[in-house]
Amino acid sequence: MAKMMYREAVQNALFAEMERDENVILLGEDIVGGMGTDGGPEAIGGIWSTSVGLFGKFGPDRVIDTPISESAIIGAAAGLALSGKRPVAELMFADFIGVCLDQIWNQVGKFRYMFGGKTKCPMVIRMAYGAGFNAAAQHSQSVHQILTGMPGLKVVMPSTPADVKGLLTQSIRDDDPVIFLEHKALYASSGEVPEGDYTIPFGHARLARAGQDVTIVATGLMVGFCESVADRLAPEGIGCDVIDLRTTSPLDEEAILDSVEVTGRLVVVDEAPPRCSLATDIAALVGQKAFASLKVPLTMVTPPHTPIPFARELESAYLPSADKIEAAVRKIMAWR
Amino acid sequence: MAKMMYREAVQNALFAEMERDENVILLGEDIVGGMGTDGGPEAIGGIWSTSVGLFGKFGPDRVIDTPISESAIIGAAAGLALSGKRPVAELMFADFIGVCLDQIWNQVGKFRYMFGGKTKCPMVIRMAYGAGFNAAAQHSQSVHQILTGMPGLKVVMPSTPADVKGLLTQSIRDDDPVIFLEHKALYASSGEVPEGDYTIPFGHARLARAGQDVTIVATGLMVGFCESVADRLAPEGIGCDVIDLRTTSPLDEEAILDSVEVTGRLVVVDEAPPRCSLATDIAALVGQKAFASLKVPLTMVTPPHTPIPFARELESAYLPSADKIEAAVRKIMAWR
Amino acid sequence: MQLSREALLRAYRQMRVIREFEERLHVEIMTGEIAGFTHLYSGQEAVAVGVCEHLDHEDKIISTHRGHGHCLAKGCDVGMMMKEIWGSREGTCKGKGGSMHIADVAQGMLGANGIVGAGAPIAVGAALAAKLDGGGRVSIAFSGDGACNQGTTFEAMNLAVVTKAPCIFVFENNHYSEHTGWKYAVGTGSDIAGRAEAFGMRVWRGDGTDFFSVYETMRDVLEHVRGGNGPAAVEFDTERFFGHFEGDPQRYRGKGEIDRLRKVRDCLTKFRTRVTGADLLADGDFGRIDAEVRDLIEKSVSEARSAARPTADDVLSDVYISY
Amino acid sequence: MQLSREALLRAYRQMRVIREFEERLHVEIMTGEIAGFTHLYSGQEAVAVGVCEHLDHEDKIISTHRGHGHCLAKGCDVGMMMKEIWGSREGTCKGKGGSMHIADVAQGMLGANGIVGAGAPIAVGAALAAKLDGGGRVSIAFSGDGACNQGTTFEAMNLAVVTKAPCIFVFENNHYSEHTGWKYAVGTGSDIAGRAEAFGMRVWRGDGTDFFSVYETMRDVLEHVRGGNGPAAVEFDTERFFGHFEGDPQRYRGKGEIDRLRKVRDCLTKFRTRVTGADLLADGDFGRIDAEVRDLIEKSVSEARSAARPTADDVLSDVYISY
Ligand SMILES: Cc1ncc(C[n+]2csc(CCOP(=O)(O)OP(=O)(O)O)c2C)c(N)n1
Ligand SMILES: Cc1ncc(C[n+]2csc(CCOP(=O)(O)OP(=O)(O)O)c2C)c(N)n1
Ligand SMILES: [Mg+2]
Ligand SMILES: [Mg+2]
Repeated sequence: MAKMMYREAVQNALFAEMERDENVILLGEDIVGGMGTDGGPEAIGGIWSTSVGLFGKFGPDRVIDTPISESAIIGAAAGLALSGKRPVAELMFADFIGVCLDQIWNQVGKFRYMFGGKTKCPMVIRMAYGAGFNAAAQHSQSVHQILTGMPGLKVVMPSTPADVKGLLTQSIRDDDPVIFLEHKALYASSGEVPEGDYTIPFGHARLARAGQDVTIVATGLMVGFCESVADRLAPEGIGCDVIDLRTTSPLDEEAILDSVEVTGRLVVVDEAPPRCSLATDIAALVGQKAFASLKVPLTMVTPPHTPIPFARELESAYLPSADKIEAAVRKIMAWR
Repeated sequence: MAKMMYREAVQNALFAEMERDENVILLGEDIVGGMGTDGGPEAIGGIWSTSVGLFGKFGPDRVIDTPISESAIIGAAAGLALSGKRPVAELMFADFIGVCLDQIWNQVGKFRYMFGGKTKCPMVIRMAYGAGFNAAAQHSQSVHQILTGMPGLKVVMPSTPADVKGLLTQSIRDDDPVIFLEHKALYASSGEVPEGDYTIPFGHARLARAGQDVTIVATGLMVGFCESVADRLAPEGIGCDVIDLRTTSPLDEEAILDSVEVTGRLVVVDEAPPRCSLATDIAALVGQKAFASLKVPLTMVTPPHTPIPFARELESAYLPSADKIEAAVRKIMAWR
Repeated sequence: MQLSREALLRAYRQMRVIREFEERLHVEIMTGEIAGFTHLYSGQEAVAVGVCEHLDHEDKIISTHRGHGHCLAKGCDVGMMMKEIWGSREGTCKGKGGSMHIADVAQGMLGANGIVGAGAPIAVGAALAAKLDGGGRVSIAFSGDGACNQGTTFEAMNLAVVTKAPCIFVFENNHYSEHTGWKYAVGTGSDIAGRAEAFGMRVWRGDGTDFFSVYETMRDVLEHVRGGNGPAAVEFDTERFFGHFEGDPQRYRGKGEIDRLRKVRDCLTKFRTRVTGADLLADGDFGRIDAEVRDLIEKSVSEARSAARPTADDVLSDVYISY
Repeated sequence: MQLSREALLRAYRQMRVIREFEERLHVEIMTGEIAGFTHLYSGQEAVAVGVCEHLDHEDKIISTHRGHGHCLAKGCDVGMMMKEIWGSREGTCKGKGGSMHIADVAQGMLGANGIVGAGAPIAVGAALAAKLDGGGRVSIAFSGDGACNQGTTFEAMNLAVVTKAPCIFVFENNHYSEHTGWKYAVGTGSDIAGRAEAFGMRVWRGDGTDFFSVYETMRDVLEHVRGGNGPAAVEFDTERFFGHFEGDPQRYRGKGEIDRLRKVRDCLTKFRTRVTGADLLADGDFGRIDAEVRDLIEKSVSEARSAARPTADDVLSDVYISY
């Protein structure tokens, strides 16, 4: 085990996979930094410092800095993947899927199906998502709900450095296109990461806390909030199963349903806006497939149906928090 | 009352609003047709024939044919709207939001909020959506789930010619940005349309059929399927409330919840893929707010989690149908 | 003209296959048997063939909604393509893609594409792969005079220049994007290549109704690009003999335009005139090929008509490799 | 140089306000009091002011993530902007937008914008509105040397040419997009205007560290565009004195680069030298303005610091006009 930051785990997995397989190619804006400047290349190694040292080690053919043109970046990654490479494209901010969604949605996600299963498109699109930096409406969004809804894509949302390592390694080795969502506010968090080579299979949730009374389902930054709620409530005898989904597509339905069958209570915590979201997805799953076990109404803790505001007070009011989650749990524990 | 086709109702509403308000401006690809050709302008009037005659009547400054560049089209509409006009942009196929989503999502939908409520952006983005033409994975999609999830946008899905007229008129007069989704397979359908000027307010569902046993919620093409299921089941004494949402954002929560309080049974029918969808949205709403009334599991009838296939057999197997809806209703009527 | 007899026969045959394929579809579509939207390539054969005759399966191409010609020229199987268009389970894409999504990645054909402008960025990626692998392979993006206005096409050109990707942007100017004239939609009036040149690459122009013009132009382009000089662009002036899609009333055409084009801008006639004029092939050669191709297409249609249909279960496969 | 004394004083003052605003923010941001990402405009003042001094509130501009300079030059209120950056409820956007989203549509300022390349298409729409209304109004899209590679910018240029929209694309080449040099990212090497020209419009070039160069260039550009000749583009060569965003370690800069730029490429110094050299304004004039501006900024900061904070309820308003 080694203690490292979430962002280091990203770099670590990229480094190891690039060393292991020469077909792994990175591309994105400023993933090198300093191209065409007097300071020279490798000035930054990605604005999240997730590709530091990779250009120096693997050179300009495998670590490709690009102009600002996200459609071209994702398209180029798709072309590389169709040609036998394993590209890892970085979008910098998840909010930028708006300028390249066609390539993600209508191209990459559909090649295999449209072409009758005769090809594969093994590529990873990494992007930083989430609020917490007062970066306002265009640089703080969660987009997993949009991408999870798109058949043909896999969607990964690690919440710990160890999961970053195992899931990113799996993403790169996976033969399907994978969206890899890194939460900005987790980059500087640290944790133990197993040494050496390991992968975490997709579609297997992690039980972050175990309890018998309420099932709490979350991803990314929200997982930590839920864990602290579980820890707060445990002394009172309220037991929370905190399920960290790890991947939203594929989804570990079994973990959720098994838990709700025991608890009879569901709280879904989601950082995305509330409509047509992962929160509604999980709630609907449970309302369809574990209805008979349900003791109380389905419960969602999400931001309101608004864009993300800038000011500190507004952003905190907007985001789910441990307090809001706690209140939701208490409310359903008191139901009827 | 006049009998007209759904597509004629679009043209009719556009014509009337353009005549009424000189600030209404249309733009899009081939909405005129024949620009820069020997055959000359107005060769087509929109590939769905929804702008026939408008160029001739209102001229090139108000009916603007554009190159293939959807981001520029939506952006230009946004700039027109911020400058006091009321643009109506046409995207031709809803699937093309992939190449211009940023303008819809991060610009148009957020101006008012980001700018602290000091401006408005009154514009309509019309697009043809939906399957039924064997147009395969990139020309058949439903996108309301993506856009409904985006705060700042309103989303309208008319199912009849009369609703097209009233809702499109409202959309053009509305001061917020509106996504207006026209189902391809309904363009040639006809129905009675009231004469003259009328609007249908947003957020008010239409009760297409009334019944006491099951609440069926649907939009667009699906509404007709649900109506026929209601008609099939009525003689057996199974009464269906068929709720045509008309707008998915704002959503008429009350109509849905009131109905489920009576029926205790919900079937949501949705043409979009099943994950993070409008179907899950409605199901989650009911599971949260009408839980105590629910007698049976929440039920969704949707396509599978796959892209849309081409061949006739495959597309029919993919799409919800009256038979599948009927089976779903029968299943919950027989539950326990 | 330094082409061997075999090469000439092959080029003619390739163009004739495309023509026959498309003309036959035009007829079949009217019967209502074929589903979906179909965009025919008749009139532009010289471009697809003049380009692809220089390539083998290790070179990549990516196409557009008007993809049949590129697919055939790049070596996709005629019978399987016809079956695909008929929606058969035995088609190139098992009936899941249809006319707009025919692909054969093993042949270096990265797919027809329903989204205008989507191909160019993908071609840049394939070119980057070729560059990594060495060996002088190239990747070619076919685009129309409409697609050349899409932001993705511009981005792709810039990225190719920046990364010195061996990518060739082939613009087929058939003068229409759907129902709109290129003089209106391309801001530079009649100049698509000139705009590409300003992105920082060498450009060429050729007559897209003349196989020899295309073929010879592409020889130079390919020499340049295979030689490691980065991307290039070519504009071929060509003609579309049918409507934008099957069913297009074509009110935007000038009076008698199509008749005139069929008379003076038909690449097959031009080829034949030139080649017989130079005594390289004889009438009998053409007659033989024409008959052979007619049989081939006839056979492909009758087989497509009776080929196995997909079943409901097929909807669910091929979304993921593992899930 | 035909500017009146008043105009010169005003121009200098505008540039000084921007400089002081930004230099002060640079200091304040280090204390951690200000939230979010902030991109400073110091070094480029001559562009914003040299352009906007020709405009009034009926002309429109749209800006970028680096928006403070454009906002100030176009007449946004200094105090309200500072409050916005501080996240106050009394700010330009009630604390909802922050640095990257300051807008004042009534002033013709259509907003800073966090998405690179998003502004250009919107500017085309504003230009179309101006064209409809008659009266020779224009709309201006500010873009950087990075944004000029984004597909949306290219699409906007083509659409403007096709629709003859009175739109001006002002490219501020400060040589960096984030941490990347423009020579790398712009495929045409050092030529942004040349590429714009190939889209079919007239282009100009100017020195973006020299107010007079910008001002005079823009006089010609505006005469052309207000005269109904369609769009135009201008490239101004300029400099960014701070990092891409506040916090940028700037390892990509050459040794001593910023010191050198501050010495030889400072638009304020250049202005002062030229204007005093020509005996148009005296040292006292500058001193007075400098002091006045320092006070103005001081006051705006102290007011921003104590201005009303938004409350949780404010999250919910301003999403829709009616819902
Ligand atoms: C992004 C996108 N916008 C619009 C369309 C609709 N469309 C399909 S083909 C076409 C015209 C393309 O013109 P061109 O590039 O000249 O190709 P051609 O049809 O002449 O082969 C249009 C507008 C589309 N498929 N995708
Ligand atoms: C679509 C999009 N891609 C990337 C970014 C991240 N980003 C913000 S500013 C910037 C560089 C912009 O460079 P330039 O246009 O030269 O403007 P400057 O920063 O020099 O003012 C980048 C890459 C973004 N905000 N939006
Ligand atoms: Mg064309
Ligand atoms: Mg720059």
